[in-house]
Amino acid sequence: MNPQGWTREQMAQRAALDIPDGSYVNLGIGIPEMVVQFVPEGREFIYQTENGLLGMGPDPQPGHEDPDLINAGKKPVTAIPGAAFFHHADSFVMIRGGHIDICVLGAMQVSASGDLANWSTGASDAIPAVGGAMDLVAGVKTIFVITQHQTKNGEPKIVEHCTCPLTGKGVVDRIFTNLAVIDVTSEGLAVRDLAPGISFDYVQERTPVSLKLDIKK
Amino acid sequence: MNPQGWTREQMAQRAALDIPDGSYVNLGIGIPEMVVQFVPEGREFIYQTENGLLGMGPDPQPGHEDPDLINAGKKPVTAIPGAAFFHHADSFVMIRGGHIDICVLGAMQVSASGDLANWSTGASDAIPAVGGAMDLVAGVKTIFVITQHQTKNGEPKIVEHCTCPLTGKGVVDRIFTNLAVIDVTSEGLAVRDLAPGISFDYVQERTPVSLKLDIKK
Amino acid sequence: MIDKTIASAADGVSDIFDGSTVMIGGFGEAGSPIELIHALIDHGASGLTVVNNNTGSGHVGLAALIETGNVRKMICSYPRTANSMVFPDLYRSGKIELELVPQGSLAERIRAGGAGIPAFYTQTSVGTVLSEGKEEREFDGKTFVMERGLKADFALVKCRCADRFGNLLFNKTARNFNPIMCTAANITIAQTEQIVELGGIDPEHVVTPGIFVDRVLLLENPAQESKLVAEGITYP
Amino acid sequence: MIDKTIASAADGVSDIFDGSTVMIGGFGEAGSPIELIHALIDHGASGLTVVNNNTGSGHVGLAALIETGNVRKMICSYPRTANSMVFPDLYRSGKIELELVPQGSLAERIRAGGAGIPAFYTQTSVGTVLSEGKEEREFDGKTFVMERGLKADFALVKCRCADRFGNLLFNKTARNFNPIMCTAANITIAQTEQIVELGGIDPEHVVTPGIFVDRVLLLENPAQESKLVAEGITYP
Repeated sequence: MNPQGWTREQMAQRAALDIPDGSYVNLGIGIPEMVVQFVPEGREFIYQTENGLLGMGPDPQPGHEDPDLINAGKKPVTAIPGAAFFHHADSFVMIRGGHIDICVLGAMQVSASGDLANWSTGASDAIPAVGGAMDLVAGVKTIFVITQHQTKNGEPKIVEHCTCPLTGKGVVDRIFTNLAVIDVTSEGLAVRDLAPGISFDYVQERTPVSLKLDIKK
Repeated sequence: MNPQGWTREQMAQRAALDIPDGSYVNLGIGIPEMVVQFVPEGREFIYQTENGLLGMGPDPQPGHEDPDLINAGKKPVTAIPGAAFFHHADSFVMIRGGHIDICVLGAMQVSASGDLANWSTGASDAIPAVGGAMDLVAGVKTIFVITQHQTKNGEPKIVEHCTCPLTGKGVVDRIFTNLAVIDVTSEGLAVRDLAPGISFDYVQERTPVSLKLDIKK
Repeated sequence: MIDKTIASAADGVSDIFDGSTVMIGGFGEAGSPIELIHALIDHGASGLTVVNNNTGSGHVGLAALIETGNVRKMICSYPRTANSMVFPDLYRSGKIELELVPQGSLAERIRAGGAGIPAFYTQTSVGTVLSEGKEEREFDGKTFVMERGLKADFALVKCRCADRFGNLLFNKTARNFNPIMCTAANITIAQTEQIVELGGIDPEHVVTPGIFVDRVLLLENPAQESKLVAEGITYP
Repeated sequence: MIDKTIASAADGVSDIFDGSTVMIGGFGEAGSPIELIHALIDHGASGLTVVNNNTGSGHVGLAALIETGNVRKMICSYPRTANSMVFPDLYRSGKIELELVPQGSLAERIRAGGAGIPAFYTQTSVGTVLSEGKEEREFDGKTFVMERGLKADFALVKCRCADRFGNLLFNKTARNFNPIMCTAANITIAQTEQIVELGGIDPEHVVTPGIFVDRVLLLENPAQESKLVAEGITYP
């Protein structure tokens, strides 16, 4: 048994498996950015980046980076055939108007009721910076979160109530951790999948919120 | 003395004289449409039509009409070099955001305080139709009105208070009639110009609001 | 694979249900998706609320749709034009409802609907009968009226060029309400004079990104409303 | 004749006054009008309120402007990035004010400012600390927060191509905030890599119509912020 469960890449790949063919997808910074590498065979996703591109493609070849063609994390990207450029207000029409199907975000904390905290530790000396996170959770139909199950110090990231400042209340639909895939449902958190060799009890021991095992195969 | 004063064409030409070089101008339906023919020597105006064109040009040559290139009155027009097409929301950003310098409109009635009525007689069997008139008077910096001084039945069109439903309150800046050019000022209506052979008294007799003669030459 | 092209106008409108709100692009005949409207007439949903700047002309296109009696309510800014008889007659006889909205407020309400904005404030119509019953509010010493965002179940639009992702280009002033209606409808059906390969539309030139479009119908030689009217044609 | 071209960056910014609100285009370095910002540093207006998504990087461009101490307040969504030290230091020492706005609300507030909309409602930030002190209101059973339109005295933007009417084209994701800032400022100054004759820009492709632009400066080879930062360059 590997007590670490899925790697970062495997978490991204597992999340990609749950994205339906033809989805319009926005990817947050960090592990979510890796999702772009794992489009399942036979599916086509269209990636939106909120700084003004629909149809974001894979990373550019080294030496072909264009400083005017970047993603929301300000990293160089490419544009696929059939892409479109637009300004920021039009970009957030897509996001805030409910046109993006799925957004995959990182998290500091997710609560049992789907509250998300991912923009600020709330520390007094921190420089607050929110970017598009609050717009995405408010506007996108389905919110996926990819996160380590615990912090490096072994603190839980799935909690009864978030202690960090919220990004949005009751916004998260599904959580992909290194240990499990967990849905936020009206009856509480439901484990839908477990990493190879990880037991439900192992996950529950590391989660201070009651989980329900409900794997639909 | 010609008791009719200026012709329709002369009214349009007189209004064009008061449009500064470089102005962005929207023209209403009717006599205002004629203004486009009378750009004074040495000036350049850019005409906006609210159905999505900045840089409206002269009428097309017969046989060159394009049903997809029309003005707000749904008449065929042309586009000048340097024109731009855009959708209706962007078009009304120009109008409602205060970016158009001058709008020239027709009128049923104008009041002493610059109220304009030009969209509905208020008759019970009329089909109400407003188009962009209320947006234009609310958003454009300067509103010119071109109108006959009186109705065909000799009723005044410049009145103390409008009896027709308003398009906007206190919106008109300058009125070009067949008899005179009249400014709406905080001290009342001021005659700035008279048609050739028309006396101030002749205008005052046909206007049920006290006028002030204040021609600045 | 994403391929939004459909085979027929009938396929495009087949799920438009009784009581739907349908936005129909165009300003007069420019940009009016006349073939999709005719397919909707054939399909025959009743109790529709239709959003368009006008009410059509003659007895084809939007005017013909209204003439079927299946339009319960029109939301528009200018319901009469030279050749519009259908709407005025129904309106005078009390058989159709009218919500009259200033043209710019109509456009902004549609954009707001597409942008997730339930309400906004504007100076347009303040002090007129068209602001009656609407909330007024002061900002920075000026009076504004609150207008609500407008959404639709379906939008029918006409464009010049499209690809299988649903990216759209329009033709001159036939652009008008079409792009914003694409954003405000749950399902958008576009008829296009041309379909190109992916990449055939420069990403810098895309007017409506495909995310706002659900179905694309190739209609290479669409009818011109004013010609049909001049020929005295009626639909169906 | 309408000719909005100007001879120098100094001419472009010469009337920016103390206490102005200045919108500066760009998302990170993409679309950042670095030469116009440097001209503003040379010009030296104080007490500025600056609107930008970020706060610049290194000691050039926006970061350099902030470093002069002439920026009283930043309105932005993401004031820290990999190479931004200037703003964080000033902020921690209480020498600069920050109004933090979600990126989409910032974009929509700027568009509203340009569109004559003093306020609108959005779901973004409801239930978070960023909605504190803002009016909340229910529409159709959901809670929204009221955001105000945002205007500026000046906008500094960067584009790829322009003509003498001020029509603008941008480059890829360097478009970002630039077009909406053009609409929201009293005076917009655009630096462009190319100026073409009237008609050289297809009217179907215009991104920013000239009505929103007051001054156009040709700057064929603009500096790239990240290169200046990598070279350790500081301005002035």
